[in-house]
Amino acid sequence: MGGSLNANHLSFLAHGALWTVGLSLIALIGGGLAGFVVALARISPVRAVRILAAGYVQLVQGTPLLVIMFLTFFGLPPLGITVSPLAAASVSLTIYVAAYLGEIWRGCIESVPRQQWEAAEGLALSRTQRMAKVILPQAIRIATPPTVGFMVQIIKNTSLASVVGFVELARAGQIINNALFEPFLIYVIVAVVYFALCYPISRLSRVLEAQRGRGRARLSVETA
Amino acid sequence: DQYDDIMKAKKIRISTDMAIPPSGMMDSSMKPTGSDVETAQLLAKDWGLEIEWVQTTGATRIPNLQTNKADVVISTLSVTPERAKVIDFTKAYASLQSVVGCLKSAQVKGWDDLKDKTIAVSRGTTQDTELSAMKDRALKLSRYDDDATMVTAAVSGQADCIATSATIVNQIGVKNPNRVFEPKVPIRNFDLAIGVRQGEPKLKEKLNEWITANLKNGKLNEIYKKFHGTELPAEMRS
Amino acid sequence: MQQNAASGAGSAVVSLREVHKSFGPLKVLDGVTFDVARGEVLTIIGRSGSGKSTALRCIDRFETIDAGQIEVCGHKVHDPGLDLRALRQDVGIVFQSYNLFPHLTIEENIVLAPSSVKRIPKAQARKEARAVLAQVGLEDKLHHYPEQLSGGQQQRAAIARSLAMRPKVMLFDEVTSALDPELTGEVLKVIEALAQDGMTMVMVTHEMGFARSIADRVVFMHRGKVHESGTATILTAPTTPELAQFIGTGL
Amino acid sequence: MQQNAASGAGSAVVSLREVHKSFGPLKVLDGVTFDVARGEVLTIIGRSGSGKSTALRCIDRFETIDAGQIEVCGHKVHDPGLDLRALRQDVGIVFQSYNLFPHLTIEENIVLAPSSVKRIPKAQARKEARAVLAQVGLEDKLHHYPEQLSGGQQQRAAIARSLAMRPKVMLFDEVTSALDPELTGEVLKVIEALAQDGMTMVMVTHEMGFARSIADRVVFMHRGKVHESGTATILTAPTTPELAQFIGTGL
Amino acid sequence: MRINLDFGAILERWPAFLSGAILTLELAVIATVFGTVIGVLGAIARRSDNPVATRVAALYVETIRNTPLLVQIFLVYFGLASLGVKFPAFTVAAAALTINVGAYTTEIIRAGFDAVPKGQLEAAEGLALSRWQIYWHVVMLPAIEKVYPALTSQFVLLMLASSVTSQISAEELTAVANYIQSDTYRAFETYILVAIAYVVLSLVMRAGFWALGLALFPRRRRLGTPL
Ligand SMILES: Nc1ncnc2c1ncn2[C@@H]1O[C@H](COP(=O)(O)OP(=O)(O)OP(=O)(O)O)[C@@H](O)[C@H]1O
Ligand SMILES: Nc1ncnc2c1ncn2[C@@H]1O[C@H](COP(=O)(O)OP(=O)(O)OP(=O)(O)O)[C@@H](O)[C@H]1O
Ligand SMILES: [Mg+2]
Ligand SMILES: [Mg+2]
Repeated sequence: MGGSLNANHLSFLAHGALWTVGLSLIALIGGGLAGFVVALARISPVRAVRILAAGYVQLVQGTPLLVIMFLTFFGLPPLGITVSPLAAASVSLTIYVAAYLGEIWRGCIESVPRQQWEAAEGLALSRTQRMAKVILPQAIRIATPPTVGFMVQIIKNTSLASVVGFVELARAGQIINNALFEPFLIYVIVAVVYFALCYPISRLSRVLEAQRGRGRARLSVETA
Repeated sequence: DQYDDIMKAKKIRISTDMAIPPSGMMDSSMKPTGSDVETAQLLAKDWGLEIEWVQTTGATRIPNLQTNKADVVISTLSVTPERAKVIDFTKAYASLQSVVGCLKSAQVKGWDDLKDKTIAVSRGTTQDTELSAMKDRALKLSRYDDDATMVTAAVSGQADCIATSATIVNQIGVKNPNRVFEPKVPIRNFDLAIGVRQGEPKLKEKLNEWITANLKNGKLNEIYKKFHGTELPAEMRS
Repeated sequence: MQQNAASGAGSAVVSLREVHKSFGPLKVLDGVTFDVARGEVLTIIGRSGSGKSTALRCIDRFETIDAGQIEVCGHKVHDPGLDLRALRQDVGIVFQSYNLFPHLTIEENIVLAPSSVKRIPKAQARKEARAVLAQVGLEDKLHHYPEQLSGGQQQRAAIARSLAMRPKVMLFDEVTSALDPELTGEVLKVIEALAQDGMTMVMVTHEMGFARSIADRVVFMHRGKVHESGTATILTAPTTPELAQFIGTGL
Repeated sequence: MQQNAASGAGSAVVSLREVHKSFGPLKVLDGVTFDVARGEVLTIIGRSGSGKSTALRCIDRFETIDAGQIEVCGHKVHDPGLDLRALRQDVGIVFQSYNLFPHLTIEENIVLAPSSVKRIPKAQARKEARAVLAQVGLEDKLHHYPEQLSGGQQQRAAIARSLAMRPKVMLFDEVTSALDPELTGEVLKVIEALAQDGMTMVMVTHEMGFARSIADRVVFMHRGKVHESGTATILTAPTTPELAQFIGTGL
Repeated sequence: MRINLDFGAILERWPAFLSGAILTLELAVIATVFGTVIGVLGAIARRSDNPVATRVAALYVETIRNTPLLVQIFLVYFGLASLGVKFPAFTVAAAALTINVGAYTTEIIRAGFDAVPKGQLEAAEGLALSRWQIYWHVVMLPAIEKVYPALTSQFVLLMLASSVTSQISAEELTAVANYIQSDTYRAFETYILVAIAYVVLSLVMRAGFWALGLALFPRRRRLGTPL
């Protein structure tokens, strides 16, 4: 107990940060793919699919990620399914991210004006072609800020994987803090590392937005 | 049978929370250390086994055991009848001596002097349960998620007193020389035991034998003294 | 009220029979019946809000009808089991509000449907795009985005986009409303050329001059009904007082 | 090229002097000069893309100009220190694409500016809203939302919204393009009544009939310049070949 | 495997659960209300012509969004106390959550502002409305309407994230659950109940947002477009 921060602590934190990156990648790739399916299911022409997808989204969005992780990791073995911590974390993050991204993307797809759908329909484009060539390119522009906003939250939320035994960045910080009792120092270091992971993504979003934002509306009233 | 399985595998999976000093923590080279850690290492050595640490947080110690992700839990489990309905406990291998510690300068002699003081505890620990049960004493508790945060509360002045082990009370003065704490009011001692999944009588029996032997030969007392600064109660050592 | 019989339902490419359509309590189409023969140009005129756009949208199944029958190029449009894409390969529509795709250049707007629906090779589709754009006098705006075009330019680009699909029937909703006389004249030529190639066209317009010079037949809609119809001569010699009044105030 | 002198710059309510404006490499206004006297109705005609809308937008400072001077009701529009809101209280503009506020009913659209800019009490503003709506024949759509209206109805609602501010100068950008002859006639009457009340109006239009019947003066724009201008008689007796060609192809 | 679920011991403690749930809801409501205010002001600052306002707003958004909520809460609670400024845990928790969600809301509402068509702004300017009148009458509602689902989700996320305030001794739902969990060692039962409680809370919040949406966006109500 006690002592001061040394190189071992820092390498322990770095190791934790690697896990944070790994889990984030899993969450974003798995959740992104599944989220796309959820978004499409939410606007499916089949009523049953829409209702099912809506139920999924409501349920998952209402449950803390921690609980989802816990129930996947500890709740499945009694049912005869053994899961490794990595599998449990991957599955939970995918389930969770898919619900949110799916919902965000649905909103963006629906915000493309109805006339655009009609014009595409009038040209005899199939549903897939309408989606891919007319609606999605326009929806992506609207979707960039909320998607990035959520991605950044997910990077931080991977810390909940400590419940299934991962020692990622936040948990590594907690363990060191409990050895050193230096909360300010350690939590500021942890915050800086998170910032270093998240900020480039936020930046990227700005660049993308600026690129796509040709002819963007802007108030030009000069009076106050 | 769990015991046979362990012996066959030559490996024991032990679940210990590494973020609850001085029982489980990391040393300066980020190796597990602490009284529970050394107890586990002693057990493994005596039984000729290799240890596989199962990373756990406070909340997942028991589920790790129940879902067979760990063979035993050695992680400051204190025994209560409520908890004994869920897992089995061995006999006590150590005891938790806890106190209410306050500023050295504070005029605290007994429970009555704690009335309008904010007492920090670690949420869900036996100290928490014990003080929460003292409804008639009208204590002002504030609960933190772990010991480090509780200590921070005391160091920063968010709490006037803390209820924990004497070892941790002494930490505060080290962190902030302006706020030196000392033990003021003793709370009852709690037995700490090893947690075993229910329905494993052989494993429990073997562990009990091992604990009895090592209490007698003083090895468990030695570990305890090394990390907690005091000896185990005399009646345990005999 | 009078209603000229259509030129024989057999040869009709578009045929509406007693079509009814309401928006909530508002009855917009109240038993509309007319036919359009192959190669014929039909213009629909009528007051604002009389249901012209709605009738056009029903023909291309952008609105489902409450009662009646619509048949277009052999497709039963009123049938819930209709093959929508087949219908729309045969029918082109140009909307009142252009509806160009803002994220695509004019060329990409035009090439999109031929290359992805008809699977025409990109290079050829581009060549054809240039050709239809030339038809409407916009060849220099090939690589512009819709928002960089003036209103009239956008409207012509939308016409070009529909033409590129070479449909059998074209539906135009007030396509000349943003065009000046010179361009209107050009569009008129385009449409006449199309008619000569045997294309069937239905156009909603409020420009009587335009209707007069292009229409084989004129349908005057009033309160959701076909109130009067016939050759373009009805525009100079209306038989109902409503049409007389409608035209009378014109310029 | 010829250019009739304006009716004396002193009495001019709107005056443009050698106005230049480019979009990137594209020169849209290339030295435009004209005046509009109080109570005068000026129509601007010209091919699509000739800069008509741009000229109108410059007058209300929706585009800043590169060179030249614009003065409107005493406001120096080219001056960077211009009081924009004062300018816009004097000038009303109706856009080619209506731009009604989709989240407000027609009544709310109209009441918004008078009540929040001019601080007219809500009840009175509502009464006036009803009056201007009646002027354009839309009194029954008071509580509808813009998307529930047909194109022509939306266009008239946009006119009513501008009128409700009782500006000194009104700018209209192709406001009759979605109107049928009957409604065009109605709007014509509205505009004539406004002119009689002394309102100054500038309208961009591509309907020659409309220009002929309403304009005190006509400006023909061609390639970013005022190519010919004069009374409405130039529409029947053009002096430049370009104007002759422009009108000639009309219907 | 031998896990016998027995909710009896947990359900007995329903008053604790209830008070935890109420505290969670209180935190969520406070942070939602003030977070919206911050979000609107922040978005206006982000889109303003004043470079200082733009920079300050950007700095706020980036700092808050890119660092963990726990650290923010921690610094406010213990940092201020170290300087001798002590606030109750609840006050700090509510304030930290508000500051946190305000940053996300700023970004979301700014995106909504951007989505208002240029023609709308020009029409409003043409009617001589002032900058603030344009924001209030023409930009705000349509913008918020466009991003309403995103806002709803963000505030539900915030409600779920409020569990970290247990770290600074706020006795919200997760804190109560952790206490009961370690007192009884019935982790499964506790987590299942907590999951249900959070789902119920989130449905309550969504219902609230839905009702508010009906009041805010009468056009949606009249034309029956789903929110
Ligand atoms: N989606 C809708 N919901 C409710 N009413 C509608 C809808 N679409 C159109 N209407 C109403 O139906 C009537 C007919 O509309 P339509 O667009 O067919 O008129 P139109 O003849 O094309 O008029 P215009 O010449 O002005 O374009 C109008 O009164 C309009 O308000
Ligand atoms: N924001 C812009 N960026 C680039 N080019 C533009 C922009 N706005 C207009 N233009 C171009 O300027 C030219 C003049 O446009 P303007 O809208 O003034 O034409 P117009 O005379 O009103 O035509 P129409 O009768 O078709 O409405 C057009 O060639 C148009 O493509
Ligand atoms: Mg119409
Ligand atoms: Mg124009």
